[in-house]
This record gives sequence, C-alpha cells and structure tokens, in this order.
Amino acid sequence: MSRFLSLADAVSEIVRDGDTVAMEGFTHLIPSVAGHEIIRQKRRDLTLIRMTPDLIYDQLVGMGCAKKLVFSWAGNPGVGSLHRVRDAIENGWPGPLAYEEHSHSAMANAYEAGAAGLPLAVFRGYIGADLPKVNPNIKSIVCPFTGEKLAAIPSHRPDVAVIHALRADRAGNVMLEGILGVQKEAVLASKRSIVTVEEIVEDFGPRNLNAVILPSWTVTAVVHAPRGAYPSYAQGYYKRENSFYIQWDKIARERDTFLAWMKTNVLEAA
Amino acid sequence: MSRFLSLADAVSEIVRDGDTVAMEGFTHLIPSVAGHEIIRQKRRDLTLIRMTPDLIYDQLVGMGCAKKLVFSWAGNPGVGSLHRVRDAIENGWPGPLAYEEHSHSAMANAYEAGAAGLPLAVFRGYIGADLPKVNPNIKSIVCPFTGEKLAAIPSHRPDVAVIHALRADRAGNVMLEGILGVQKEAVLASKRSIVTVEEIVEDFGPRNLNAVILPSWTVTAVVHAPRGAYPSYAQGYYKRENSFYIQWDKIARERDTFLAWMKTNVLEAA
Amino acid sequence: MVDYTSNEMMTIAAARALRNEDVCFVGIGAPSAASNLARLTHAPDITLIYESGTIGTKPNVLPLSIGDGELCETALTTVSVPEMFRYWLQGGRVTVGFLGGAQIDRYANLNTTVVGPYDKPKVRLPGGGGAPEIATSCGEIFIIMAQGKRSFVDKIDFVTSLGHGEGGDHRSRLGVKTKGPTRLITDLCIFSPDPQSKEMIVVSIHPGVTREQIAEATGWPVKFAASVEETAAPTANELGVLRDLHARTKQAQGASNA
Amino acid sequence: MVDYTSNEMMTIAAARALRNEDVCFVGIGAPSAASNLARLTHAPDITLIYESGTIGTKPNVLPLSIGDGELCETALTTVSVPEMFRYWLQGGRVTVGFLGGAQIDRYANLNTTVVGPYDKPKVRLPGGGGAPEIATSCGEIFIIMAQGKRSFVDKIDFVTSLGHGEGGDHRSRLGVKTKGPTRLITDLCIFSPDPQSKEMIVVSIHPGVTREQIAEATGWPVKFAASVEETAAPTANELGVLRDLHARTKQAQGASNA
Repeated sequence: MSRFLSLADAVSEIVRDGDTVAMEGFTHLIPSVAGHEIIRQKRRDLTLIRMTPDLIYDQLVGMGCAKKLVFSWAGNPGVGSLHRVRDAIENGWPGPLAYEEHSHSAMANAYEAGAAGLPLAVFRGYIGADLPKVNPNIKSIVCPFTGEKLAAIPSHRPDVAVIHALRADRAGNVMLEGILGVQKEAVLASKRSIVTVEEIVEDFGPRNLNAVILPSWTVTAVVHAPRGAYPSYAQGYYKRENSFYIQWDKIARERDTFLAWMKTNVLEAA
Repeated sequence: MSRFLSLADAVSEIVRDGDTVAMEGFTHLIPSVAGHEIIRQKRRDLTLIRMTPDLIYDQLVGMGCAKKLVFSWAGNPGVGSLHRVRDAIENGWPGPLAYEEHSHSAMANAYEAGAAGLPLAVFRGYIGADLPKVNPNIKSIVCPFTGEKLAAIPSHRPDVAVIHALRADRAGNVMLEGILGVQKEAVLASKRSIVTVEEIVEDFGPRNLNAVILPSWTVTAVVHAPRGAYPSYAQGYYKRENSFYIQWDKIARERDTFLAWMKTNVLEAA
Repeated sequence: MVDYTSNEMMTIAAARALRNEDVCFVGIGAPSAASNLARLTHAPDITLIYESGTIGTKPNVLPLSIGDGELCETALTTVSVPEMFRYWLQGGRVTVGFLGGAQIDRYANLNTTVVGPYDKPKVRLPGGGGAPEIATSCGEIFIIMAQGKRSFVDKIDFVTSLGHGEGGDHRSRLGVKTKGPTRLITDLCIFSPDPQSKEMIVVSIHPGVTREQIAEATGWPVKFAASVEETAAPTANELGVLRDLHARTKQAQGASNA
Repeated sequence: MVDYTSNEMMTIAAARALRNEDVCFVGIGAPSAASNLARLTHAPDITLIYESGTIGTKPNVLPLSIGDGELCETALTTVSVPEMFRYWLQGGRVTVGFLGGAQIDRYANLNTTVVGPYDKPKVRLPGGGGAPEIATSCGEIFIIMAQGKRSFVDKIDFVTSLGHGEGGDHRSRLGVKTKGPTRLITDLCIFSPDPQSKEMIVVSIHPGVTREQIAEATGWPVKFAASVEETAAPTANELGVLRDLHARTKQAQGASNA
C-alpha cells in the first residue's frame, strides 16, 4: 500500500545515494518539483535514466547529483541544447558524467520489459546505425523461427521511479490521463517509487473502465504537489510553460547564471 | 480506411477458404453473429486461432469450417466441455481437427508480438510443463545479458481478425471499453479485419484521452450488428446470457441436437 | 455448531489462508468463492485479479465466467489481456495464485490437459489456460480440489502446470524463484509440502474426517505431518457470508436474461 | 507572384509530397509545419502521429515539443510510448516518417549524435531519439534540411540513422524491407535517390536557385538527374495557410502562461 508522505520525507526515505533513478514524463507530467527536492537533499552518484533528460536532468546534472546518464534524446525540446548536460559530457563540469545512449524505441522497450519482469527487451532496431558500436549493452538475439536477428538490450529495473500524476484517491491509487509516456512502466519496473500528484480526491468517481490507474500497492509513496510538473504541464490543470523552456536556454548556458538561478529558485525555495 | 459493409458482404469479401482466422473477445464482445455468417457461407479449411474457443468455435468446428485449432483453453466457461471441439479431436467428427495448444500467456504474447510486427514472442513460461514436449512451436531463446532461458513462440499473424466492438463513428473508427481481451492486438496483427459493432454514432464525443480506439485505417470493414456478441455481452448494452451457456451444454452434447439447433438458429436465420 | 457441507468447509479453509495484503490471481469456481469470502470477512483490502484483466475487482455476485461484466464494473481498472499476463502476472506482482485440476500428484503437479496420451486422448480436457505461468509466477500457489482416487493419482498423464516437480529442490533447479504450491485444500483436509522432500503431506484434518478416509481418497500412500491439527469448523459468520454470496449469485444468474 | 522565403519553399515542397491517405510520423519543427500544412490544404484526411503517443492529431497551432497538450487534446486517441514504438512504428503502420539532422551524406545517412569522436565529442548533439527505428520502420522517409557545406558532408561523424547505407542494395542486404529516404527537401532543391546507386541526386530545383548555388552548398560532388524540374512556386493559398499557422502558433506560445 502506498503511503502519503511529504515531498521531503518521501525523497529522504526512498532515494538513496548511488541509486539508479528513473524520473519519467514524456513532455507531459515531468516530476519537476521532486527533482528539486532531490537536489536540495544533495543526493550523489545517481544513475539517472530518462528518455528525454529535459530541464529536470539538466538541473540534477548541473548540481552534481549524477554519475551516469542513460538516455535517448538529450535536448531542450524545440529550443536546442541542454547546456548543463553538454558541459558535463564535454568538459566534465561539475564532475565527470558517464553516459549510456539508446534510441527511444530501445528505452521504451526496456521499460516495458522491466515492467513485465523480463531481463531483456527484444525489438527490431538499430539496423545500420552506429550506436551498437559504442554501447556494449546493445546485443542481439536470433529468432528461432525465422532466423531474423533482432536487437536486445537489458530491461530497465531502476531502484526508484519518480513520476508526476494527475490525481490520487484516498486509498493511494494513482490516475494518469493524456500523454502517458512510459510512467506506468517505469513505476512497475522499479523497486520503489514516488508519485507526486496535482490533487488528492475522495475517490475517482465515474470513469472509463480502462482508465490508466496504478493501484496503491504498486506505489511506495504518494506526495501532494500541486503544479509539481511545472514548467511541464498537467492535462486539465495547467499548460506547458513553453516560454520558460526558451528562457532556460539562457539561464543554463553559463555556469554562474545557472548556479544563481538554482540558488534562488531551488535551494532557497523549499 | 475501413468501409461500412453488410455482414454478408464483409464475410464474403474478407474471409476465404483456407485462411487463418482469429475471432477474439475474452468472454466480453465475442463476435458471435460474424461466426454464424462464416458458417452460413460455408467457409472451409480455416485455421482458427482463439485463446478460449468458447461456443463460437464449438459451432464453427461442429459445422466443419475448421481444419486446425490454435488455442489455450477449450472449455465452456463455468459449465464444462466444448462437446463439438471434443468430438472433433477425440472422434474426428465431422472431420479431423488438427490442433496447436498454448498457454494463455503464450497466446496473449503471440498476439502482442504480432501487433508489434515481430516474428516471435518472448516470455517467461512453460517452465516444468509438458506442453513444449508436444508442441514443436514452443522453443526458447537465451538472454545474452543474464543467460536466462526464456520461452519463444511464433507471433500470431492471422490473415483475418474478426472482433465485435461497442461503437464505430461515421469515419469508421472503432471504440472498445471494458474487458478488452486481445482484440486490439488481433486486429493489428492481422492482414485484414472485420469489426462488428453494437452502434454507429456520429462521433465519439467527449471521452477519456486514452480511450481504446482502433483508427479507421487499421480496419478493413465495419459492420453494424446490434447484439452481435450474444450470448456473450457488450458492456453498457446487454448482459452475458449465462443461462444460454448452460443450455449449450445440452444442445451441443449430441450431434443431432447440435445440427438441429444450427439449422433453425443459424442456417435458416439469416 | 452449525451444519455445513464438506464443500463449504473446503471453500472456507481456502478463504482463511488469504491475508488482507494479498494480491490474488483468481480462477472461476471454488477459488472465486474463497477469495471473495475472504474479502467479505477477514481480508477487506485484499486485491483480486482475474485473468480477463480486471484489477481490484469487488464483485457482488460470483462470476460464471472469468470475464463477466460484474468483474469489470466493480474493478479499480481493467487492462488488456497481454498487459495482464506481462505486467501483472509475469511482472511478479501476484502473491497468491489459485489452481485446480483434473489430476494432481503428490508433488502437486497438475493436469488439466488430457486423460490418456496427448495425441490419442481418452478425455480431452479444456487445457492449461493461464495455469502454466500462474504456477511459476505467483509468490505461492493454493490448490483447491475435492479429493478422490481418480484425481489424486500416483502419476498424472500430463504436467499442465509445475508443482514441486520431482520434489526436493526441483523448482529451484529449473530456475523458478517462487514457492509453488504451499497449500492443497480439499474437502477432507489441508496438505502442505514437506520442507525437504516437498511431497504434499496432511497438516490439518477437517472436523469429523478420519485418516482412513483421507488415505482412501488418495492415489498414493498419503503421509501425515508429525503434528496434525484439526481444522476449525466454519463459523456461523463464515457460513452466512458464503451462503449469502451463493444465493445472490444464483438469483443474479437466473435473472441474467432480464 | 507572391514573395516567400526559402524556408517557406522548403516546408511547402515537403507538404506537397504528402498524400491524403498517408500515415505520417511527425517530428518537431519543419516536419510538423509541413505535415500540418498538408492536412490544412490538399490532404485533409492525413493521419498525423507524434512519438509522444498521439494518433490522428489535428493541432490548431504547431507544438513546441513533441508532447504538447494540444496534440493530445485534438487526437483521435493517445497511447503509451511503449505501445507507440511497438504497435504503431515497429508494427509497420506508418507510411511516411520525417527525419532531419545536423549532418547528412550523399546516401542520406544522418547524424544527430555527435560532432567529432563519440568518446571525445567536439559537439555533443541531442542524440537519435526515435530516428534509428523511424529510419527503418516507416514505408519511406522524407528528410527536410536547410542546405549547407557544414551539414551536407562527404562523411558524417556518426551514423545515427540509416539512409541508403553505402548505397546500392545495402538496405536490403541489412534485411530492411522499407524504402528509406525517397526525398530530401532543402531550401534550394529536392533530391531523390538514383534508382541504382541510391545516391541522392537533385530532381527539382526551387525557383530562382542555380545549380552552382546547390553545388556550393553540398559537401560532395552533387549530381543532377537527367531531367531536372523546376519546383512550382508556393501558391498564395499554401503561403496563406502556412503563415496563418505560424501566426496562430506564435500567439499561442506567447500566451501559454495564461
């Protein structure tokens, strides 16, 4: 059964130094405020998995929380680079950052396989591409029926998944709607999980019989965190702050403007 | 784009002698009237795939439409045997029936893999079970990361999928809700498809953003067939006629009562 | 003491074995009655999952099929069948799975496939359905079966689902990490695996049943634990709730044409 | 004739290549503008899919990201990202995929990963995202890229996604059954693969552009088809619809704080 915790307590109890952490949300429902709390609590040596590192991992990497990044597209969507991620990779600032790179298809399949309790994901991928030459975790299997060679990568089995969802009910069940990304899979693939939510409701009420719901017993902690996805968005609650993504390009471009912004808006803004 | 056809035209055009046909519906939304039309049109030598053959395949097998059955649980749910399927397997009446047997997990994975365009399904299954000894289509692969041996079976790629759904809109998009079974996967895994629906609506109107919908361009023909799942049910339209499942046991137990029932209720009831 | 049937005793003994925090993969028939009885008595928060995809279902009446509308309408949510088997069963999220069968051996291997040779069956049974993977994916397995020499046999004709295999550490030698059958609940008694040999041995005998009756109904030389308990008789509350459930079910099924 | 920019010409040329019956896997930027322009002009029934899971989306404004709420709210439905990549892309249901990149070679292999060596990057680019599998799973690939010697190079630093490989039958030797890049649409011209060598050759030149300008902007000795067409200039309607779309988008993004 999930427990209702404060954000500080949830991060303190569930995210540990050295953990492999998947903070997911595909443009929609990015767990931004949970990321800020991890930064405030100064977690170190995290292996951060995420399809699209986005601003949230730019901040975690820039603040020195990560030792490794596992990703498939590391940009500021529609804007340009993630300057802090690039600075870490290209210049080792604030510390060296190892990275393991996949395609979106591979990452999505690796979460799916993790949720399904399998050790590997099998898909048709990477044909003629160079990534298998530089990522030793990309291997293959041969179909025993057709002889076709298919790509195989290890499934994702993070220590912790952190996601943001629309609503929880009083029993701690969690509901998502809209762009779902890989969040359900990330939670089901992980040993522990934190779900921040926009709203806690008495019960979900009338709903589609196939509504996307994570039962309470699949989640470790539920945290009430309104606007917890900002500058990403929560369907039906608030819109994506596209202008902030554009501003971030300027904030993160230089180390000192980045650090100043983090100090004011994250470290001193608990 | 799907076309709206009469049931007779849809079956006549889309289901051919010798085809591999998957008529799915997991207790809910079983395409019963479509099955009757296939019987009336005297299709022969079909390879029939279905997780739970149920009454629909008992009728098709008993009327001599099938040469092979691919299945995972061949019973009358909560009642007992499928007498026509048993008579075919045990006594070769009305003709010999080859069969290929899997587990539910294997069948569900084989549809999923078919929808995903893969040649095989990989799952953790059949450990210590005898089915791999008698079904040569159950093989294995070895995970290149962990060395674990996992079950592998060919994906399902039927010629035709036949399903029953709740609603279609005027554009020929199809909506399901409730117990979904493997219907979406069966349609996506097949070359052609027939979808019978309870109702045709102008448009679907307000709905869950993740409603289960098969776009028009994934379906070959949509057929308006109210009560098309009876004695199975359509969520929100009518209930499962449990008493008919119990009656069927008596009807199908003997060849002559079965043939008489089919004559009156199917052959002469177009 | 209240009067009860041996079938009621079996269902109630199975219900008692379930815990409030269990996530239970339920089959039709006795498992469905037992797990809903548990939910309506000592385990109100138990999570019931049916293989049709319904998660956290709370049926008011027992389903005839694994996919009755009642299961879906009272569920927290319903997922597709591929998702059910991949994320929920294979994903290792189920703590207890129920199985039964036409034949069982002393290591609780089950046959629901065929009597006689596979290629020339004497009786063609429905087949495995979900059983082969339920048997290895769930944390533990409870088996409910009425006892008799035709079903409790020395050697089953076909291993539909793995119990303890040939006994001992056979499951772990096959790479299986789950416990397998921990209880076999019959109309006469309760079996549990011997910690070493994994043979199912009698650990509790239902009131009024003798060891001779049990031996008589078992197709192998049945063993008894060093200390065998007497199963507590059904309480008035257990019986009342179970009978109400069956009465509601009967009424609803008669009325399903409406 | 109406005035237009070379960028508008590029988008419009790409839009024209789309058919009403296409199922199109759209990326952010020029592909999104082109496919929505097609939808708002000659291809009203085109199906647009974004990798965030939105199927049959009809955005009123162009999204800044691949997962803007606008895409979901106007979609027929939205599926999870694993389902998108498994059932819809890998399932072979997409007829046209759009790609672009930082570098392209004469066989339309693309690099969006890194400039310089992979382990010691001069410039670390965002990476492949969906591209490696889009390149091989879609029926055909349209590439939109502004032309220039820094991006149209003799040899790309990293093959993020396969085009025609080393040319000739290389794709089919790799077991790939899809066509790969059939059009490369730039701000100067349109390339298509030579039927034999699969080298991308110029088949249509935008109005007012010279062969010299094209050669100048290409990092390999560019070839021209035996008969090269002149791309039809944008019509007033195409330009009007495209500019309206951009104007609505600009207004909406300014207002996204509201």
